[in-house]
Amino acid sequence: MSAVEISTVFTVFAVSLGSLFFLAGTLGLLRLPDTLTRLHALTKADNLGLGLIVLGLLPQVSSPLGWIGLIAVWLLALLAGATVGQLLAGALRPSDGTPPDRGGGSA
Amino acid sequence: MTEFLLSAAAFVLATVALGLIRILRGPSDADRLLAAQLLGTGGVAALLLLGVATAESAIGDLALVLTLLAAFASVGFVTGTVRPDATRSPGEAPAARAADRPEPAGEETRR
Amino acid sequence: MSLPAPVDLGLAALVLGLAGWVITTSATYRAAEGFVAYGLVLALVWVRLGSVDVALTEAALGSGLTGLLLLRAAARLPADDPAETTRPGPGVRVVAAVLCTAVAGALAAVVLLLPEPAPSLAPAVAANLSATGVGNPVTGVLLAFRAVDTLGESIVLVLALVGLWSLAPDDAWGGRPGFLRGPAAASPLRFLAQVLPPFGILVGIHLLWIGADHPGGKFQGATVLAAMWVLVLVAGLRQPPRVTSRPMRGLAVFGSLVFVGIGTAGAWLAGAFLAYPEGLAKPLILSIETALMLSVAVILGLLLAGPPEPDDAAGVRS
Amino acid sequence: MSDATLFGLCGAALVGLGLYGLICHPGALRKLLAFNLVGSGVFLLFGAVARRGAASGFGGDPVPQALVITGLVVAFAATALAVALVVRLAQAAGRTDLDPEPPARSEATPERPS
Repeated sequence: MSAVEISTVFTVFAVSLGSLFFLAGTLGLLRLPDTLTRLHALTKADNLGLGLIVLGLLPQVSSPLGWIGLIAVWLLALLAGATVGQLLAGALRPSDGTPPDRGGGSA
Repeated sequence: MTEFLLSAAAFVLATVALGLIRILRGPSDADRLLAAQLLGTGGVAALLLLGVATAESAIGDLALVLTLLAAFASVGFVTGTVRPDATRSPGEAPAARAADRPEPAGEETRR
Repeated sequence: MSLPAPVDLGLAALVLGLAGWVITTSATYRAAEGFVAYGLVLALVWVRLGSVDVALTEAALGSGLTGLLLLRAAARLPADDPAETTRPGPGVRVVAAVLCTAVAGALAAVVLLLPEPAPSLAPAVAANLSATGVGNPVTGVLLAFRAVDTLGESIVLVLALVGLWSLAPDDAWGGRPGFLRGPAAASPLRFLAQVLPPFGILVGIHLLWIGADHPGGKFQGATVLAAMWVLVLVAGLRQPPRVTSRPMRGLAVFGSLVFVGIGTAGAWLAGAFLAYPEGLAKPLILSIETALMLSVAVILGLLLAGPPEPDDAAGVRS
Repeated sequence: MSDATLFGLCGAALVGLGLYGLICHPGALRKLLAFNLVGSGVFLLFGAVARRGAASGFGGDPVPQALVITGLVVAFAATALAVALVVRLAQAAGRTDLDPEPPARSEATPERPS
């Protein structure tokens, strides 16, 4: 197999796997029973899904600037995703374990 | 390859769009926000795929901006309400704030 | 370069579905959450319409900053607001629905009956773009061909800030903007506000720099910069400046002043207000863009920070 | 149907939906959200016109695109000003509907717990 073929196979594999993680995350978001577990499924899925897609795209980009951009997107997404996960989990942790309703008015 | 990347972008987009059902069902506002968060990450992934497939670097920049600002809705959510029981993590009492940032009361204000 | 058409259909359905949610849901807070997702999808729609410049603006402003603004505003509303539950009677709703359908139908007819071939100024822009020295046609339009619009816009932003500040009660004047101050932020948020801004500033400058030749520009860059500032303020790492602070006010009007100055010099050197002397167009455009980016970033941040509040109220308010 | 026509029709529908919300919601913040929907619908109409005007190697007519960017920034400034007005109204009156008759709870203190 030539280098081009190997990189193609790698891209197809990693991008497909990443897409599947997005599917898993969505299913988790829809099917899991409470907000904290849904948060768990979501953060795992989108970090891994985006990471695998970025990994798969790297061989398809030729410029170093393109690599930096792709990796920066992933690192920033990791940072933001982890922080938001912490923040939401913190906001969701009242004493009785029920998610607070912020809707105001008719809930 | 281009075809594959484009269909992967469409697949990811369709998947996270499905997650928006959470916006309809709730039950809590945090759940709705999670759906929006997933839409943001999925949108970034789809844009990266689209950007590489079309070799347009500007779409990568758009993905970067979306990533930078994706957290803002959640930040607005977490900081928006005063619910001492819910919004603050343990160990950070309301009094901590006054200690953190002493307010120079009345100085230079009334004119 | 197009995805299969189903993607467009899906995006259109998503936009309409989310808009329907924003209109029909019962609680204001939920409508605001829907609006965040709506802004995200709209940014993707603009990519599909071939306009990455607009998509960048929509992603940063329409979804990011507006989302923060609306969610925090919705959380500040009184919980027992009668406006939250009262609705007009069925008669009014039916009449409104008929009326709005008629308006939408008329607009749809206009869309379907748009002239063929479509009128376009793109050839005129392409023919004259080289005179400006910039390669991004949208930047060329914003800063050369329709520069007067952009100048007006920068002044509108200053006026909006003046309007916002004038909402403060008398005893609050001279205080610090109050919307973004709140209880002590959780430590993950403070961490984010320490780590993210350096990257954000880099991206903002990058957007300004490439805006000359590729999608991007001062508004997009300024929005990212403003977002980073807002993050620092929300996390409580810094206090917003007092509204009486002269350096800050100076920075807010700096861009407009530079723009007017260069425009007036154009009347003298190049024969018309806002005309650029030959050969100097690109450096002048870049100077205006840089000055405007700083001012727009400051103004956007201050608009989000809200009117001033008396010092003693801080810490009690959300 | 081209993508320009599709999203143009989408913009027309958004204007209609937003107008409906503007009429049928008494709350000022809801009206503001609805008004933003009208605004984005109008911008999409511009986007359709810009897309149809693609020529000379550009993906769309840059003039309407530049107008939309200007419009988005001005719309944000107007929204921020309006939000501040709504918050001020809520502080002063304890309610956000625009009913002209004096609200029953006009003595509500501006310092509310949430």
